[in-house]
Amino acid sequence: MSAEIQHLESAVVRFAGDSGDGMQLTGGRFTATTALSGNDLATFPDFPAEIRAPVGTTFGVSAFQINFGAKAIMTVGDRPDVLVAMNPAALKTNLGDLRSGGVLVVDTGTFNPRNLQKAGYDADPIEAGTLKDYQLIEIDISKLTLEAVKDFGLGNKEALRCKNMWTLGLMLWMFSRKREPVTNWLQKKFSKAPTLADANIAALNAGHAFGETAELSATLKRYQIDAVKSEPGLYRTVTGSQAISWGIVAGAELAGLNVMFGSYPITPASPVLHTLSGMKELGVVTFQAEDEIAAVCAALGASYGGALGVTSSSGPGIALKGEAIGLAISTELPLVIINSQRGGPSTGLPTKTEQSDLYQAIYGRNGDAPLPVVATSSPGDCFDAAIEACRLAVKYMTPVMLLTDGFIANAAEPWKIPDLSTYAPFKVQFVTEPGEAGFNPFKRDEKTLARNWAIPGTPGCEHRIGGIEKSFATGHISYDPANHQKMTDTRANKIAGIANDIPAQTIDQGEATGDLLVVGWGSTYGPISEAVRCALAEGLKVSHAHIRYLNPFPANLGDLMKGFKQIMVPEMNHGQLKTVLRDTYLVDAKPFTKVSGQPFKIVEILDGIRAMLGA
Amino acid sequence: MSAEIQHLESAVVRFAGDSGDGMQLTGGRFTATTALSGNDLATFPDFPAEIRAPVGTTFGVSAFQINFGAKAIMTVGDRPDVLVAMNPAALKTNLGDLRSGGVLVVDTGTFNPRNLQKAGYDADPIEAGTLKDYQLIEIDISKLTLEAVKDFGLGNKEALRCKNMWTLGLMLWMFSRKREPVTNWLQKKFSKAPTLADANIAALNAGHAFGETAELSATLKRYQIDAVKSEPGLYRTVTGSQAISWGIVAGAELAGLNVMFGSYPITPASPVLHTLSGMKELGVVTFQAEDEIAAVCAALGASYGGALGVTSSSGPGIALKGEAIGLAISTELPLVIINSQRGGPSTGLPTKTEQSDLYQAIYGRNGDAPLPVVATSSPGDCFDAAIEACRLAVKYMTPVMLLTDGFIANAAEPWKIPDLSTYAPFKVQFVTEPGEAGFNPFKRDEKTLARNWAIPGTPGCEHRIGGIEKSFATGHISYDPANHQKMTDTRANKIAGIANDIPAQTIDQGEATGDLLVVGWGSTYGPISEAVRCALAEGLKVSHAHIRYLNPFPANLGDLMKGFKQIMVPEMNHGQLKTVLRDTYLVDAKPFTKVSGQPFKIVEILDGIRAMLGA
Amino acid sequence: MNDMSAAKMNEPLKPADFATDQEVRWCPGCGDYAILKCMQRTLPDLGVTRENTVFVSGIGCSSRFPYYMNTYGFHTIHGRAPAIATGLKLANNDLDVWVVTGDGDGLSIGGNHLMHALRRNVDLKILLFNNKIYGLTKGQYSPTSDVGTRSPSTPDGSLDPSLDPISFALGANAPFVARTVDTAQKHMPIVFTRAHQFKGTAFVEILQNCIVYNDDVWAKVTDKASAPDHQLHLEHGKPMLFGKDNEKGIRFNPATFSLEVVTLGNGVDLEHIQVHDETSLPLAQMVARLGHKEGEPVAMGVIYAAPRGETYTEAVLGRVASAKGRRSLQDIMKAGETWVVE
Amino acid sequence: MNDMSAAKMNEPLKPADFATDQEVRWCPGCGDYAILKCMQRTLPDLGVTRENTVFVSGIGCSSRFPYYMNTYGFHTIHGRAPAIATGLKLANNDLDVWVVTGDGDGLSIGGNHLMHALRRNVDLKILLFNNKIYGLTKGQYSPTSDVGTRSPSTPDGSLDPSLDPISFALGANAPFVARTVDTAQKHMPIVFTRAHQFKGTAFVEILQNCIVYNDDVWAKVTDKASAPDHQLHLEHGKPMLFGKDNEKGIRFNPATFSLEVVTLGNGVDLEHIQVHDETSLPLAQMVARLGHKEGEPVAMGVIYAAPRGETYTEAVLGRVASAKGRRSLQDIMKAGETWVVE
Ligand SMILES: Cc1ncc(C[n+]2csc(CCOP(=O)(O)OP(=O)(O)O)c2C)c(N)n1
Ligand SMILES: Cc1ncc(C[n+]2csc(CCOP(=O)(O)OP(=O)(O)O)c2C)c(N)n1
Ligand code: SF4
Ligand code: SF4
Ligand SMILES: [Mg+2]
Ligand SMILES: [Mg+2]
Repeated sequence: MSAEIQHLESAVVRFAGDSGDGMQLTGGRFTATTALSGNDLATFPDFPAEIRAPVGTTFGVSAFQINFGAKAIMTVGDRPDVLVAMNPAALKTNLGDLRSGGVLVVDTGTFNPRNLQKAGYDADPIEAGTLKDYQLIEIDISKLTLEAVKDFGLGNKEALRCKNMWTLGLMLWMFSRKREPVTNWLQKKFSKAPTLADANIAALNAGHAFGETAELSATLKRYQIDAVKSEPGLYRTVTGSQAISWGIVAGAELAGLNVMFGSYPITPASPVLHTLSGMKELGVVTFQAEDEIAAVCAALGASYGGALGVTSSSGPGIALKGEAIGLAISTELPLVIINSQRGGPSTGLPTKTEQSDLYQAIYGRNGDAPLPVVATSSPGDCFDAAIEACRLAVKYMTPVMLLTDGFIANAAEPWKIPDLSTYAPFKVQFVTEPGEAGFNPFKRDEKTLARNWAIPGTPGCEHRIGGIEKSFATGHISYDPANHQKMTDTRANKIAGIANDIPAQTIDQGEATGDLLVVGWGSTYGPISEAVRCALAEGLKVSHAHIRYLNPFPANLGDLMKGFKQIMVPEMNHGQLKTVLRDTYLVDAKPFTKVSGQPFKIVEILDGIRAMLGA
Repeated sequence: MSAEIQHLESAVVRFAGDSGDGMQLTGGRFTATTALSGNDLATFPDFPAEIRAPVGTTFGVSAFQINFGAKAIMTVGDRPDVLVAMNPAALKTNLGDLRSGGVLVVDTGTFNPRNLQKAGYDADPIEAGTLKDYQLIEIDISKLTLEAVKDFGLGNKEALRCKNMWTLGLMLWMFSRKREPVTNWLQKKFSKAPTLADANIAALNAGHAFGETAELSATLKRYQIDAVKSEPGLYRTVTGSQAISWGIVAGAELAGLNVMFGSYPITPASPVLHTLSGMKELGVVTFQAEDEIAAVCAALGASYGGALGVTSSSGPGIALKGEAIGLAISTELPLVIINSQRGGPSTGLPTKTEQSDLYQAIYGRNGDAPLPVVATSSPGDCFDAAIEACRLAVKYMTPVMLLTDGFIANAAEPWKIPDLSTYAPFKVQFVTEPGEAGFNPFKRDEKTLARNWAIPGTPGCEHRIGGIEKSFATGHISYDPANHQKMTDTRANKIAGIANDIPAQTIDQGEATGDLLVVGWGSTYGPISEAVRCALAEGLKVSHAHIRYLNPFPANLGDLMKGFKQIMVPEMNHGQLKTVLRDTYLVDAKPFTKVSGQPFKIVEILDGIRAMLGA
Repeated sequence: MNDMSAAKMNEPLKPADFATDQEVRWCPGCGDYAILKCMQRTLPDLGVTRENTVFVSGIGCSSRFPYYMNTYGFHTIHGRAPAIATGLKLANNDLDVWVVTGDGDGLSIGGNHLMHALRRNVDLKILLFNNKIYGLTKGQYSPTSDVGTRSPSTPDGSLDPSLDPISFALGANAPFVARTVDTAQKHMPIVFTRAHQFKGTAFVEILQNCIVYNDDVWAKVTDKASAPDHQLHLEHGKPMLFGKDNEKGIRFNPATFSLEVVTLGNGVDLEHIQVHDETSLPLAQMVARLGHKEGEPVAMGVIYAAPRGETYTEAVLGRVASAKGRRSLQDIMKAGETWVVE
Repeated sequence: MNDMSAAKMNEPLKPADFATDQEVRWCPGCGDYAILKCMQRTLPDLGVTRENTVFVSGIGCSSRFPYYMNTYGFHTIHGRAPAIATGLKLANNDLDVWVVTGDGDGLSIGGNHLMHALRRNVDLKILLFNNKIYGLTKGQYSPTSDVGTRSPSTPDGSLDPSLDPISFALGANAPFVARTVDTAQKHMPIVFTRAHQFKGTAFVEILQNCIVYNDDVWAKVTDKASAPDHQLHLEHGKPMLFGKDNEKGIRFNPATFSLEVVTLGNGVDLEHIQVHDETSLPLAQMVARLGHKEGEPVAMGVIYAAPRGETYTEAVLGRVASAKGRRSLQDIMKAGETWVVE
């Protein structure tokens, strides 16, 4: 008989093991199955910078966390309720996060002296009794897995690779999830190696059966988390990288252009390159350039040729693109630049997340060189944010910086698949006739101030553009002082004018006025949201506004902030949005920062709110 | 008999002609002679972007302006008192600046239909009588020059090249300057072609004699401008490029290091490369790299090796250096980055001046990546500013951005040659012993927070550095979240701490409190200074503070600004210092901007002051 | 302009049709003028249209070129023209894209982009104006400058060994490599035409005189008197002869494993003279370096031409074209594991 | 550490002295381990000191190398190691500076710096680990990847023709070029030693296996069984023989103007076999490309070595040294036109 099933609102589970233990895969499958059960969820893969660090080391530990629930899930959870530690190193590096009283599953089969020493343990923590604050569940998963698959004739190494499926089986049992989606997936994945499929399925089943075993039911609890109430529709899980790629393709379709995506691999931006490289059926051309400069230049050249040029990188690569972005600003060509931010400065912490490229996005070029900056706030949100970036780029003939980060890029969440036919197109109208006075590429739309766009191949509109200042009147090179002033002003006004073409800033939670407005942007959305929810529950007069348009700001933002006594700006940097807010509105926006490469915990922000309100 | 001599306090003269007319040379010689006469002065060379544009075109006009006086000269002068126009194009492009009633000397020999048409004149402006607001002096300089040199057997083209010396002769007469310095210079320059020397001297003398000719004395006035009262000492004229180069060498000497200067040519930064390339006698190594990235990297590599690495460029090149500057920040190595700002964005206006790279200097990198920013405010000031940049770089183990601009780089002014023995050395102490626990490159000085510097070649101190985050405790690679926070904070604190190691901000002119503080930086020093002087004379309660240290600001700056009701920030950009002031101090700093590629005129700022004060 | 183009629709274009109304801003006497004229003369003969022709350049005197061509033109940033042109081709492969660059633009800051454009075989026509100096920034030495070049940044003469553009291009796996010179008004069109007709990236080094900062650096090669002894005109399948009366030739010496200059007669016959084979890479690599030694002529014309079938852009766009339409974005989003909330 | 170094002052260093206490973070089975070990074994034999040895690298798996060498080390940014190393040499020419780079780091983003370091002859010892893939970023194709390489960014196989590192280096005017392979524990030290002893820039391509993302890409060359037929070990002055029993050789065919594989016997004698001359650039260029065609072996060892006398750094620093002290800064400031105000 199986254990009694306890109903929970939500739970946080973290799988942690060696890089070779397949924790990302385990997490991914657990996520898929959980999504199919109708829970809301958020995930956080946290992998090492090394491709495959030596077995058993702490820096080789790979972890995957999922928060899932019968309610809306906004973050990956501050602290796991359940931690699975596949070896001592995983225990060592992850135990600190487990909530006290939480369930701790360890594979005792790996707790040998060699591994303990590699992890930096003087004594076996299990024996030392230092784990008594947790519901410790000791299982020799290694041994049980070997047994489960012994009939399939695998080598020891191969057989042990099934450990993750054993563990997944146990977790599926613990959270009353179905095994079929995993079984199907395994069969598909190993269609060319049916033995492997069978072995993995056997391990999965064995783990599950282990949970069912009566004798253990005293220690092993079983939970049920019901489906969340969501809007009706067709759902799937998406990562930020997927959604941003699809958003770019959707944006280009709405503009009536083909995507030409120029990029150079870099963590954590590469998945966008990978996703788009597989989308040739949508006319997407991808170009893996020799470096980031060539990547942005190729994208710009493609825009010049009438495609939608898009490029993508993370901090160090974006730094290299600065000069070419200036050319895009000067020639007023559309271009979307995706920045998947990571820990800096310099190489920094490539696999960790941060929001420290906002300065670079807004200010990081020579000359007076403004461009629109749009930020994504969650994996699913990437889709719409990317479409907006495309819209602004073609409508205003400007490069647009689209900010995302390592957390969003890799995290997954359930997502209602949008119906593309409901999006309003913003089709580009190329100029095809030179007009009376001959073609002038810098003739502008009176309202948007966007310049005339005629593309090579158009008879009669032959023209030359470049990075030298151009005459406002003719588009030819001009060194005239008054003209330079006018063009500088015009470029600035064009971007500033976008404020009237974007949605007004809304308050996400809380009243329209109050004691404290928490202003966030990007991937801090989840933790701020939850923290504000808690603070409201505590009776604090706090509200949350999350800014998608960082340059220019929505026209009403200044007024909106006036309704609050204090402004707090949580950021995963040293206070960059804070600078822009203070400059723009002369408002005493207080920075609340975290620069550790890890997302905010809800409680950190909540404490911050309380501190600001003296609560 | 010569004309009666009128005494003047100061005068502004502009020489304008075709690129091939040698106007820069004429201006340079006039400057040298004027400096030797003991006047204070300021110059502004304004040359076309083309190397040698076709003869007679407006875009091929090259001009040189000098303001000189018996009083302190702060700017090149808003409007010339005397304009020399060597051809119609020069007249066309420069006349607008001549003050009404000013002296206008034209070489009528060039006013033929072809040249008039090239300049865009429908009718000859001399004949059309459109010049009657000026004291027009028509001279067929071409013809008179040919006559003056006819005995030297030069070809027509070569003979005409002496026109500029003829003109210089006339101007030297007009301002009662000596001819000897020019004659000596010509003899030296043409030592290998004595005929050319003689011909040029003959032209010079002929021009001078022309002034002396009695029949003309009615139209041609003669002026005398006495020597300015300056501090006693040995003087010379310097350009900003010279002074900054010398300052770097002096700074390195004070630090006890050799300079390794890595650069790539770019306007207007190249003269620093040229100057330093000629200073091998001081141990200066220059490296013309394949691009700006290699230039900064080589400089950083040299610093790693124990030299003082210095690099230099202008906006587009600095944009390219961003990623490598991040590496310097992360590895905490000294480096001086000189940015000779020019008109942007992109290629922009390469030969024009601007201050639009302040954003880039302070914010233009990925990650939280602060560095000190120091600005020069005049050619002579470059020397001390460069020494300060070197001092901060080695004392704090940090890259330092040294901002200058096209105006300062090319302008010249009299300069009291400093006595190098009076400068306090800041000798670098390399670590040469690993210490008890072994060498840790990231052990820090408790006060400055600068890290330990041991250089390759030091036995026992072998260590590895790089751009990945390092452990605060050991200097080894670290992905630890808390450590990243600590290192980010430490890097920020180190730079912020410099505020206590730089001079307090002073008020340059005016009272310590008042109605309006004009806050400037860089090359706007002159026009702000003069404008504030005028405003004070008008009885306005205005003061002027000029900031050399733009990051961090001097510790007292916030308090200092509190003494004023309003803050005005004139900048040759769209309001960049304004952003930093507002962010840092939440003070309502009002931008007052000009982005035309030309320096501010005094009157523009004065009008701005009056407008702000409702005067 | 519209009317003009409409009217001329069926008339063949003339050189003047390829000239813009912008004043040419090079120094009087600059070699760039001759190259410009030559291009304006050659394009009509190639039967191309203005609208489908694009000149993309970097920064430098040479890179001003597009402003004077009445075609589409993009004066980009320093060194990046090959990358921008690559993107342009990937957006529209029907365009004839010429890249104009200098020895500084193309081989100093832009060396990497040039190299990758060459090895990828992007079907760009790349003209490198080699004046062995940085013209626009007033005369600093460049990667192709001879050792000992005195310049503002090398007042005592440069010290770094120089780069040979053709050897570089061949090392970078370029499929078409040629050389010509600004003074050769008859030779340039031939080379431009060959480059244009070549399917794939074509790289042309044009020896160019900078009258202001490096005057006469090519004088030996271009002076009427010395030219015959200093130019070797290559023709595929023809023996490599040069000299006023074709009295000299190039022979392969197996002992030294190198090409050497010989004078015909005295036992040296035509059959000893190496025949040019523009499809031979090893030969091209040797021919490229002729002129480095005193007495050797500089090779002019098509040094190497080995078509590779499909160009990079064709291959990439071909794949996209054949995949296109197979699924819609909506299909892709709906593929995989989905569930319905009701 | 201090004591240790003091104590060992007079003892010769051992391989272990060149190892750091940092855990090596490459994938188990990565070819980089073998190269690391080999370097740690070779340095003691070269008689160098730890303090005067510096490893400078870019970014990539290969570029982690410096962390494991107990010498000075600088793990810089992607592609820029040659530039940083150049500056380092200009600051202190007494240092032995090794540059470690990968096919992505050195030939993709860093191609230009590598090229200029080669042509300038900066006296760097440059090791390029060629695994034909971007390891660190999880397996995208690189400029040296074979056409058709399937990778996350080329799911249908790559399309761009690849670059040959040795041909590239020769085209860039490198004075020393060699090749070795990660599995050759005896050959690597010989090549490292030659590179170290060479006066000038030395470029070494090391064929390296990435077990995770491009496993067995060099299998033909490295597999015990097939190696003899796929490796040609070059020795200066020796005929180019290969095969298990040296039964095959390389011959120059003047008709095709190229090197070809022949089997000894049947009229093919040793004297027909091309003798390796490492000072011949044309020969090096041909030898470099062996292996591109089926049946050809890949050349291993020193392909080209042509010392050029003074290195760039010597020349530059020599000039500075001879000028130094001639005038003081104060002198320079006072030179020219000055005047006294009293
Ligand atoms: C990023 C950047 N760096 C430097 C420059 C300055 N610059 C402009 S052209 C040039 C060199 C031009 O040399 P080359 O390509 O040989 O052209 P040429 O003028 O000789 O035709 C340089 C260094 C620039 N415009 N942009
Ligand atoms: C500016 C920048 N762009 C991109 C990256 C990402 N990146 C790191 S290593 C690498 C490629 C490494 O390939 P290779 O040099 O062949 O080294 P390997 O890992 O194969 O040894 C890339 C693209 C980076 N770190 N910095
Ligand atoms: S500087 Fe030289 S290359 Fe430039 S335009 Fe003048 S002559 Fe031509
Ligand atoms: S990814 Fe490849 S190159 Fe990198 S460490 Fe692993 S096996 Fe080696
Ligand atoms: Mg040039
Ligand atoms: Mg690689």
